[in-house]
Amino acid sequence: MSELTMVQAVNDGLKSIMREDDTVLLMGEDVGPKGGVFLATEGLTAEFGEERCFDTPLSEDGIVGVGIGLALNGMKPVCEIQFQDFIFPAFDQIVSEAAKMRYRSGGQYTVPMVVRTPYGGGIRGGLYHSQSGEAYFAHTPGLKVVIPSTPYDAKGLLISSILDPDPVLFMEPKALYRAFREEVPEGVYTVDLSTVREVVPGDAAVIYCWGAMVPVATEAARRIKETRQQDVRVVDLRTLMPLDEDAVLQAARECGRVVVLQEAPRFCGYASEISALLAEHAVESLEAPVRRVTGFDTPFPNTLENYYLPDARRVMDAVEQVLDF
Amino acid sequence: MSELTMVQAVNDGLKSIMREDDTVLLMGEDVGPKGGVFLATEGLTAEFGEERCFDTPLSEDGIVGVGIGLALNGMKPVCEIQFQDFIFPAFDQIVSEAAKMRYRSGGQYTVPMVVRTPYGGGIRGGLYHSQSGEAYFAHTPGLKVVIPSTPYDAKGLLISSILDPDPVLFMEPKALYRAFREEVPEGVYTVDLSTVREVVPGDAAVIYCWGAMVPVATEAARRIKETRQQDVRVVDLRTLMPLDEDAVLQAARECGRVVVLQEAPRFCGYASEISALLAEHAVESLEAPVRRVTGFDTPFPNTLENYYLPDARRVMDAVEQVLDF
Amino acid sequence: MSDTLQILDPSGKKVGAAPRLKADTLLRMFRAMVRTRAFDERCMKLQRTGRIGFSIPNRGIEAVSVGSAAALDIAQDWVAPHYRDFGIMLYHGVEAEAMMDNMYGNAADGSVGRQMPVHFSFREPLRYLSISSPLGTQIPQAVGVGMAMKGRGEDGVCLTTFGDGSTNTLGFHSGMNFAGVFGAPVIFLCQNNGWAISCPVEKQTASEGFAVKGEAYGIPGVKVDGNDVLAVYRAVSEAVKRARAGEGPTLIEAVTFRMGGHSTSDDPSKYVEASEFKEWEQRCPLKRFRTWLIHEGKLSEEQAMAMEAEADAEMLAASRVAAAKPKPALETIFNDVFETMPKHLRTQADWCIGHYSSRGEGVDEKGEFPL
Amino acid sequence: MSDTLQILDPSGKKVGAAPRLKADTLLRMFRAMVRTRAFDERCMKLQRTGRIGFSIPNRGIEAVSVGSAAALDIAQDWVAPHYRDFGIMLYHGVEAEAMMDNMYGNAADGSVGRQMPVHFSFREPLRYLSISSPLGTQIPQAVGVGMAMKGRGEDGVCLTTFGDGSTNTLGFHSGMNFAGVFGAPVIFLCQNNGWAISCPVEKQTASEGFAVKGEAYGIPGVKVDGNDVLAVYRAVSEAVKRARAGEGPTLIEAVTFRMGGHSTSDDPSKYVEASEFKEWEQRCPLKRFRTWLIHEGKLSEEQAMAMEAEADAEMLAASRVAAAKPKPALETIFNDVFETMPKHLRTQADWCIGHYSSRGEGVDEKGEFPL
Ligand SMILES: Cc1ncc(C[n+]2csc(CCOP(=O)(O)OP(=O)(O)O)c2C)c(N)n1
Ligand SMILES: Cc1ncc(C[n+]2csc(CCOP(=O)(O)OP(=O)(O)O)c2C)c(N)n1
Ligand SMILES: [Mg+2]
Ligand SMILES: [Mg+2]
Repeated sequence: MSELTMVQAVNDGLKSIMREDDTVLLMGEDVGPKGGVFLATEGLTAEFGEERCFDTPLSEDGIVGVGIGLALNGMKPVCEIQFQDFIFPAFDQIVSEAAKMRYRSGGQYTVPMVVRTPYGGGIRGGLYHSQSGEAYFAHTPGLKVVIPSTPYDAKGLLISSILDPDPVLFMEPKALYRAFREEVPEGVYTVDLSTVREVVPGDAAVIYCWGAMVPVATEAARRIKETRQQDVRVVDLRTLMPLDEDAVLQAARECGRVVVLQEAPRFCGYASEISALLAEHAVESLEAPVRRVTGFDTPFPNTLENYYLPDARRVMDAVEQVLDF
Repeated sequence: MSELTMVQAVNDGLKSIMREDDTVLLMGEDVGPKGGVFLATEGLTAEFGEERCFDTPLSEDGIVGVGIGLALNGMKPVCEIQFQDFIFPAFDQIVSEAAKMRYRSGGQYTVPMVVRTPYGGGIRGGLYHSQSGEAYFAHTPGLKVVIPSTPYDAKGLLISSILDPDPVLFMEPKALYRAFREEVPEGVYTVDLSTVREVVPGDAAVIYCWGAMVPVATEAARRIKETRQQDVRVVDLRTLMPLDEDAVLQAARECGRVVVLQEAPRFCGYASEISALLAEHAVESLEAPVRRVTGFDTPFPNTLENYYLPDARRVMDAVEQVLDF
Repeated sequence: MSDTLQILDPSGKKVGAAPRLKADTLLRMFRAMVRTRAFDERCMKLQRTGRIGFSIPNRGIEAVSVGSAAALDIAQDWVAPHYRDFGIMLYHGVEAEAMMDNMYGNAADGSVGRQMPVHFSFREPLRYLSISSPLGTQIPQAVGVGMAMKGRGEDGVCLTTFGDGSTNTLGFHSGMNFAGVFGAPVIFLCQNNGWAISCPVEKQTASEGFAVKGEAYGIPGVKVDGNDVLAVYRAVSEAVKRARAGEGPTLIEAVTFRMGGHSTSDDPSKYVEASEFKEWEQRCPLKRFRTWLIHEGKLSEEQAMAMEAEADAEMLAASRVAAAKPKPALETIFNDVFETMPKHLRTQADWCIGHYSSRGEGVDEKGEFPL
Repeated sequence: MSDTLQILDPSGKKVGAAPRLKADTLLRMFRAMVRTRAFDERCMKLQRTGRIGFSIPNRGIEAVSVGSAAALDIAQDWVAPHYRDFGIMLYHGVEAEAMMDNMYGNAADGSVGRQMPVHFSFREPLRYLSISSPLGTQIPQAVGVGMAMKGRGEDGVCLTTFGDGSTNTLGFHSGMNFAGVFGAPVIFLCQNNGWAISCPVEKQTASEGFAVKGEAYGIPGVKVDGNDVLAVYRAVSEAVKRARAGEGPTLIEAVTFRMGGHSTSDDPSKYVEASEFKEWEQRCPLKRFRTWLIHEGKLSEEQAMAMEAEADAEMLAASRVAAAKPKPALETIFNDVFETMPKHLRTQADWCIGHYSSRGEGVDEKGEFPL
């Protein structure tokens, strides 16, 4: 056990599984000697050699397309896309190929691959180093989407994703890379995909969130507790596809009042799916409108990013509204 | 006035605006002498010459990227993507570039461009000639998304889209290309973007739909009327971004019972956004759960496509459920 | 075609050094070409009579497919194909019936009726990667397949095939580039058939043909007469040898012609001159090979005619068997999305199966592919 | 560098035919190079002292930017740039202050503080297309810009710049290909500075350099010493002349070196040998041009030193003015998404402005860019 930041936990997860399974390969821009721009792959080329952790040409389409080929032929590639904002050149390989290979070949060909990518705001990255694109991917059948919010989960979910027989998009909230440390067990362990995590217990209301919004929700719940002595539950969805819908519905039924929190623009975002699930399957239990707290429906700004990103204050306002409805 | 099919109306719309505005250009794969694989651009190279209606190399990234450049420099390109399923190589140019150019340049550079593309099922096209990707695009700030469901709207909305100062994704339901004819006025006319169309009046329940699902909803409403003597309203959203949210909310408030209908897979689809809007802003008016009738969360199958696609029967079932709730 | 490798000229005369091939290999190649033509013709008829929805003409390109197939050792090699390559499968023992299963989209189809016709997926008897419609995507995948073999120290290679138009895709650019950088054992076979649907090669690229595109990636480029099965065999064999020797990838441009429409939905008379078809008919890959084989005494006229008749009968029989097989079950809409079906899909599947079976009400089965 | 166009050798000696340029143009070029260096150094200091969040070193590439800029006629030409090209703007009269506005992301910034530093957008005094982070996307856009000019019978050209690594992007492939097919008046200027962040050119492509990549698209390729401003000027001028004459596009590879990290977030000592920097320091584009100008009697040592001091002062002053300007207003988060603000955005804007102004509560302003 040691206290690790999230990015260290990612590094440790990669290292641990690579020691046990020599079919696991890392590839991407600058993941080799430099260790990745966030140092998530630091030291891995040194330990495992250029064959197992290597720099690629500057082509996301190539990274994912070649990664798919490696996966088809017995390897378990972990492809890094340097920023999620730069994944779009690989969109076709991800949504048309990786996600549909098993289906279209009747299970004859499969793509056990992970695409890792840092996402989200909070680093003054402006339009193209800040986006949260989970909704683009969660709408794509055949692709799993996982987003950790703690070092422990980052390592455990990443190992589960690598061991998963299907393609997984693993989105890492870069704002949390070095935000805090946590005890992380050594060696290989897994965290089941398609399970949610209750971060804060409570039944006055529930906040659904993921990634970098989890600490924001937690802080909001803490302040509500402080100011109003009400217990607001915080649920970290962590596996966005497949989602543990039962757990989501149950929390809503138990709490009756719901806020869904995301960084991404609101319109057609992932939060909308949560609202839709509730409007379809738990509407009888809802004692208030389902409030979404989200980024705005604009590109991601730079200087004003902290006015764009949802913060605890904005979440509190929404929670108070549903509590007072 | 003449009776035109939708694909003829598209052709007529292009021809009419090209006669009036010589900055309008058409480009895409096979749009020239062949007239497009669905004949939407038939005769246009003959009338306007290769300079204004031309074939491009087989590169969607190039079509949209070059189209953006043309738009930046005074032209109004209408780019055809042969099937919406093949738009993904251009995803980066659409979501990172066209949609964000005005914002990132503080309005100094703008992209008055239309990307036209046939979408949706019903032609035995299997995984890659059947998809409905509107949710991928409607989530992208800076991009408009328009989907007609009649010949009249197809022409009027297309001309509005071409005249619009911002990039528009114009999705044409290929299943309706030749499904029926309608009176279409000659010459240039417009249909306002961001307005919905009431297809069938009623206030027992409302069905929201767009594109090829509009006739399906209409048929369901007709059969409900026949069997139960209840008037179910059908609302064609037709401009998915920006959406006329007020009209959507008002219909829900007036009817109290809602079904949202789409071809695309359910999870994180556009229908989810409609549900979310209602759960947030009209929950007090809802007398039943908001039911979604959608494609399944799988890739699009071939032989069984008619079991995949929502039909009037499935819509009726859902409407009856909300009526009987 | 001066810099173009040719062994048999259009009249069937030997003009270059023929590769050493045993007589039965030569006959196997000829037979595969004949069967390719027969399969193609049968599919065209099935489509015209409304039995299947769609096909992709293979007429004129039999030599490219079969010549390249014959250069592979399927015990270790892979193919990442495009859609216009029936001959690779037929040469390597894929049953015509299995291919017809795909044309009909029945329950026995490799893609379980999920894909359109001509989108084959085979793992046995050869690794013939599932074909997808988005063009060029198989190219970087082929490179990954090859890199995996190289990484494990295996001797296999991956052959990837694609059309002239597809050299404009992202996949061509990224695949060629990665292959060059990583020295992947891959053969890039560009089937230059003159057209990408209605777009002629001059409008697709300003380069001097396609072989030259290798230079941009440090990959040797070779141009070969694509209607000359021996030349194709030689070019691909040499590329395979290089790849197995660890000398990296090769780009091969096979110059041929699409002797028909792009697909059964396309009418080429709108954009291809009739004279072009006539001209290329003179270069027919089957006739050429047949003439030479007969001239060399390896084949008799009677044998050839028997083979042709047999192939026609084989394809007719295969189509009848495939037509009689059942449709995929409703459950197949939902499985194979993931290895384990997640709960939301199980719910949707149960609902769907319940809905359609309880009603006993059929759905409208119409639907025809326009392209 | 045998096939590489060079006019001044690293010592400043003339080894090729110098282009005919008036003395004041030569001095304007030199001055722009000096100011580019000064702007770069000022930004590095501002970043190190925490005044701005990020910059992209331009040291070592001053000749590429300025040599190409000087070949343009900005009354009619456009630039579709990448981020590492301060000199183009400075040569053509963009005020240092306007550039500093972007580095600070203040209300006067061309992108209204929406983009990161070094993502400039200018329409005046030259059409310098808004820079975006996704690499290579400007390349096909440049082709469209050029095609529009050609279509209207105008004489303008579009210069697009990008790095060596960016030749691997989709945009390079599609842009070059379209330009070749449509004969677009575009100059593709590849700044080969040896690295794409930490990835050296040998790992990016197996081709023999970058100029050769033109062949894949039927576009002539030219290799030029990128640290020789006269050679760059000549190569770009010739390409501009060809483009204006309707002879189509040219690809130019300017061989240079990134004399620093990729960005202020990068530590190149992890992957670049110190000896490499030393070697390239000997080829400094400023020193070389300065030596020659002085040798030719077009510039005196004192003049040069005065220019350098002036440039330093100019950049310091510009940074102070920019630092003092206000931040963008909250409303700027919401406008320019569309020409007309749709209702849902108006609602969000009103809510946001109400929320933050009513509270009078600031938000946490931290945030630093790690790359
Ligand atoms: C990415 C993509 N864009 C467009 C299409 C539509 N399309 C199908 S085949 C084809 C032409 C292909 O030409 P080529 O690569 O030369 O192959 P050929 O059909 O001539 O064998 C096009 C444009 C597609 N399938 N995928
Ligand atoms: C599509 C895309 N992928 C990755 C990145 C991250 N990135 C920023 S700069 C860079 C290297 C660029 O190298 P090069 O094109 O040679 O330009 P240079 O920085 O050397 O001037 C990378 C990988 C990006 N901005 N866009
Ligand atoms: Mg072709
Ligand atoms: Mg570089």
